[in-house]
Amino acid sequence: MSGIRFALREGFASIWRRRTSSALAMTAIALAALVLSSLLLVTSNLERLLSGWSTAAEFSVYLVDTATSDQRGAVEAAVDGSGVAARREYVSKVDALARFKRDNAELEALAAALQSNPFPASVEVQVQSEKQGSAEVEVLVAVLAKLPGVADVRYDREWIRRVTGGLSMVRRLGLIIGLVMMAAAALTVAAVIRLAFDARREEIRLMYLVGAPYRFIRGPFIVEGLVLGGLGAGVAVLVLWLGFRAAFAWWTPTLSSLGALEVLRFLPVYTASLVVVGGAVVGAACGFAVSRRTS
Amino acid sequence: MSGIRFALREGFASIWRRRTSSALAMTAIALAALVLSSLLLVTSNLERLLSGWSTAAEFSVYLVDTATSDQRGAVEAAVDGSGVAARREYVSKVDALARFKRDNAELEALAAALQSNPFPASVEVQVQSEKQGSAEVEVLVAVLAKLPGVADVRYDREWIRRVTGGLSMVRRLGLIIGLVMMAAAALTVAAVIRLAFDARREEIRLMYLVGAPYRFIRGPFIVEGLVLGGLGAGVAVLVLWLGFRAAFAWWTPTLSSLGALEVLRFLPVYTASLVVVGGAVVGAACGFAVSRRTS
Amino acid sequence: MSGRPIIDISGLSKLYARGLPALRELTLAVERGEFIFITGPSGAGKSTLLRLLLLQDRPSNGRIVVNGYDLSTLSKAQIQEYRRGIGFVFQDFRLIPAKTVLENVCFVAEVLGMTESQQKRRAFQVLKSVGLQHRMNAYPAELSGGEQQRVAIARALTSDPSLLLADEPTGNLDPDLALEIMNLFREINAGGTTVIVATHDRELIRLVGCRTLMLDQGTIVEVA
Amino acid sequence: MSGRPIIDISGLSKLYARGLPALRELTLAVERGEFIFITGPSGAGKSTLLRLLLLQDRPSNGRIVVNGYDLSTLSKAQIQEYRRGIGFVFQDFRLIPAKTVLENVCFVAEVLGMTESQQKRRAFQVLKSVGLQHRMNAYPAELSGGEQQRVAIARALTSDPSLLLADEPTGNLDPDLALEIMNLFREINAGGTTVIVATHDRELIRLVGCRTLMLDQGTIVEVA
Ligand SMILES: Nc1ncnc2c1ncn2[C@@H]1O[C@H](COP(=O)(O)OP(=O)(O)OP(=O)(O)O)[C@@H](O)[C@H]1O
Ligand SMILES: Nc1ncnc2c1ncn2[C@@H]1O[C@H](COP(=O)(O)OP(=O)(O)OP(=O)(O)O)[C@@H](O)[C@H]1O
Ligand SMILES: [Mg+2]
Ligand SMILES: [Mg+2]
Repeated sequence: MSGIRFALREGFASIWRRRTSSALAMTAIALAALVLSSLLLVTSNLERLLSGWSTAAEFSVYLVDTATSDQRGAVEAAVDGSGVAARREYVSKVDALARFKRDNAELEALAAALQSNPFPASVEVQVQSEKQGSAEVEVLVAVLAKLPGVADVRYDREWIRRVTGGLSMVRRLGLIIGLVMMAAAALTVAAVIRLAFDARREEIRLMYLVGAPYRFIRGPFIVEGLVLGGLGAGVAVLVLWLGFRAAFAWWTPTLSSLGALEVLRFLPVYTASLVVVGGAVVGAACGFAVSRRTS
Repeated sequence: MSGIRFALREGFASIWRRRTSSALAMTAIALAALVLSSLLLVTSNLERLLSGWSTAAEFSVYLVDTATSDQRGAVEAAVDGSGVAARREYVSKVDALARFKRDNAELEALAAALQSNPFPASVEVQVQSEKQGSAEVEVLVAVLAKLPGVADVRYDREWIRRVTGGLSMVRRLGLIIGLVMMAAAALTVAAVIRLAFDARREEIRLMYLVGAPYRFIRGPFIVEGLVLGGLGAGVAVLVLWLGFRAAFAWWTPTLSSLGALEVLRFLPVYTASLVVVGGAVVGAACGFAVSRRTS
Repeated sequence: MSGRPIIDISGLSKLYARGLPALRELTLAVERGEFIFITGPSGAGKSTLLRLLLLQDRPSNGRIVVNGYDLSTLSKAQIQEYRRGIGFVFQDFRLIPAKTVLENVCFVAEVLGMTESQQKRRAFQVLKSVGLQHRMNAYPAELSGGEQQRVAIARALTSDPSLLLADEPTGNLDPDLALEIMNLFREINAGGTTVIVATHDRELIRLVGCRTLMLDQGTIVEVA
Repeated sequence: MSGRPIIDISGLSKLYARGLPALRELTLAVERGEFIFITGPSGAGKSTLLRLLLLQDRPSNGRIVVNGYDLSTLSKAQIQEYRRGIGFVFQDFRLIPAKTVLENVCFVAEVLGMTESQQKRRAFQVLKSVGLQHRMNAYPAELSGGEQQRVAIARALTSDPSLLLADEPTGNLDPDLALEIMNLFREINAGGTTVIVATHDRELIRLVGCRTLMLDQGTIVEVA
């Protein structure tokens, strides 16, 4: 009990006594944490953005002009029963023509020249993002192609391949860089705290020699490391949040035109706290390590 | 002269003598430099990628079916004379039909049913990336629309707006974050070198008291800061390069499917050297600063 | 003076990595409540002997028994406890530069579990006994050499130790002050504390007049 | 002894931020080639006086003229040059812990512009004169208190200074060794070097028998 009070008092007193050194250490730690947390912020948002794009992955089941509504019902039932569809929509021949006219305005002449409607009706299926590129989808497509009344099934494999490939790359890269950065940030925190304590080896040695119990010697250093690490990481998260808000306010038009306005989000509270707690833990561990017997 | 020899010898000896401390300092510096240089790498590549996309920004000048080849020549001359086009291509009616068939395979029936070719001929113009969205382009489009034989001029304003918006955002964000990171990295280097030297204030004080000339006192510290800073930054660039090569080898298929394989490039030698020299300069400045009179 | 000795040293040797042995086959018994001087030329091994008694270093050979405990068998926590029972004046003072004189002394009192007011009272008391109560709030760097040495002495007395080891405690004091400090040590000794003082000051030894061990090149060459 | 004094101090006062004045209106002239002891109780101002002579600190008042130069008028570069002409033994040694004994001494020789072989020769010579040539490659932490003090003395002699200031240079030495060191100082003094030694050791002063200034509370109370 008295050990804890002592550690807190001495730890804070020592931070204050050596405030320049403490401030320098905290700044360096904050920068390491800032880098780590911005990385987390960027990858998490990039992932969300990409997975938003990839929900565009869909395929169309074209029906023959003679398809009955039972046959169409069977197609829709097959889609619903497969469990891979996020959404499906029936596009009639009339809708298809209207869409063609809208998308190809330069072909007015052509459209006007049409005597009959050459566009087939279709059922458009949007694949759930987590099922994209999976074997289940391939099976469904194969099944649908064989159903009566179905002329053809097409989906843009290329698009799916690109987006899912990009997504998994972002995920893997994010994971790797994230781990490297986490190790790097921890190492920086450790290095800085170790350097900040280097000048005090004599002091630690003396504390051992006057018979101070271990908790008296190590406690203040643990507190000091904890505070420096936690405060540094906290400052980093705060700065990142301010930067995020500022960027948001600044680039609202651009972001909204990119369709990113609703997707971009700050780090969840859980992750942010993890960064702060991580800083504190690494700091405390360093404080513990530097205060071990030195003679 | 003897001052420089002394500084070099003492600086290196001191780094070696305190190798743990030096290694820690160098590690922390390397991390700061690594972060800065990865940021440079990412933004420069992202910019190149985006500006690659934005060269897709183009418009089409549709010709009436009765346009003469003189009229077509006038259009092409206007395009060439404007100085905003990166490339232009004539697409004949036949080409246009072929392209329609290729892009809309599901409309085979429709294409086959056509008695005459309803697609107009056109001149497709690709706008130079740095002119995109500029007033010059708008003027050219207005001029072209009024030329005899021209039916219509269309270009995808939306796409241009998005890409150029995204590009300028990346540039501005990159600049701001880059400056912040540069300051941060410099601050970290300074903090770390200052902390690494903190334990040696007594030594500096003594050197002054035995009457050592300034160049004897400050020289070794400048060398030490220079070496630690430069080496740290050098290690960072090396690590980044290795990581870049590894990522490249790993994700070749994904990258190529994203069309990024030819666009991605490592930092130019100039920038990489700038990072290393910057680290060395900041380190030397810190060594200079910490060795000033301390009593 | 009778019964089991408080310190029982037998066959004690200390060899450092380079150089000659600092202590050679030293054997010595100190009775509870004794006052002993250790003297001898520079480099004779006085500090080494005291350092080994504080467990600041380990013997290369031989045994040190204090209060019936063999020092080599103590656990880490026991070593700290053992040290709390010792007052040690370091030859190079070893004050904490970032703490004031008062804080340097209070720290030891706090380690012993005293309350804050007890700490202050005790610190003031010992600082007064070495004549430094008026410099309480100064930092070590703001003190003269002799003043720093007296703070180191005050700190060693704070815990009211049962064993006081002082390594050249008067090297920076004028003769009058040195004698005063020795009288202080005698007083403490009269209270039952065993005192061992390493010193070069023959005049001081003569004035105090106690059992004196003369070390040379790591062995006891004379007992007076 | 005649002509202009090498050191001419007049009305010298030093007040630290807190506490009483360390020096009060001190006036003193030292002839070229003199050997002077400064003595006085702990905290009398001996170290302060020597520190002011090294320009380690600035006077609050008064003037110090050395070799005809008013110390307060020297530029930064001149101060360093002036210091190179002084040998100083610090009361707390101030050895560089990361350098060996030899390197600690060579460093000073190098600052004077000696070549590497000259440095080594000179360093060996001064270390031998204090009896430490066999500990040349040890680090300060591996030396006894007296050995460290002797390295500090050796370092001060390296530059063959025209003015030698020694602050309590024998506090950690046994009387025989202390006398040996004083004889070394006398020898150097005979070569023309002005020597000022601050010490508490009355016995030593008696044996050497020189002009002695007694300081107390910042003023000269006695000249013998
Ligand atoms: N850490 C060490 N490494 C190597 N040798 C050492 C170490 N510490 C002490 N020595 C050597 O051991 C010998 C005895 O040293 P010690 O400090 O015990 O002497 P001392 O009697 O206290 O001398 P002094 O009166 O000068 O303080 C000396 O020769 C010293 O150089
Ligand atoms: N930096 C400082 N700040 C405040 N007071 C100081 C400082 N340095 C010295 N003093 C005070 O000035 C007075 C004279 O100190 P000085 O070191 O000159 O004494 P001294 O004669 O050398 O004593 P000793 O024999 O103990 O070494 C002392 O009372 C001391 O506490
Ligand atoms: Mg000793
Ligand atoms: Mg003094």
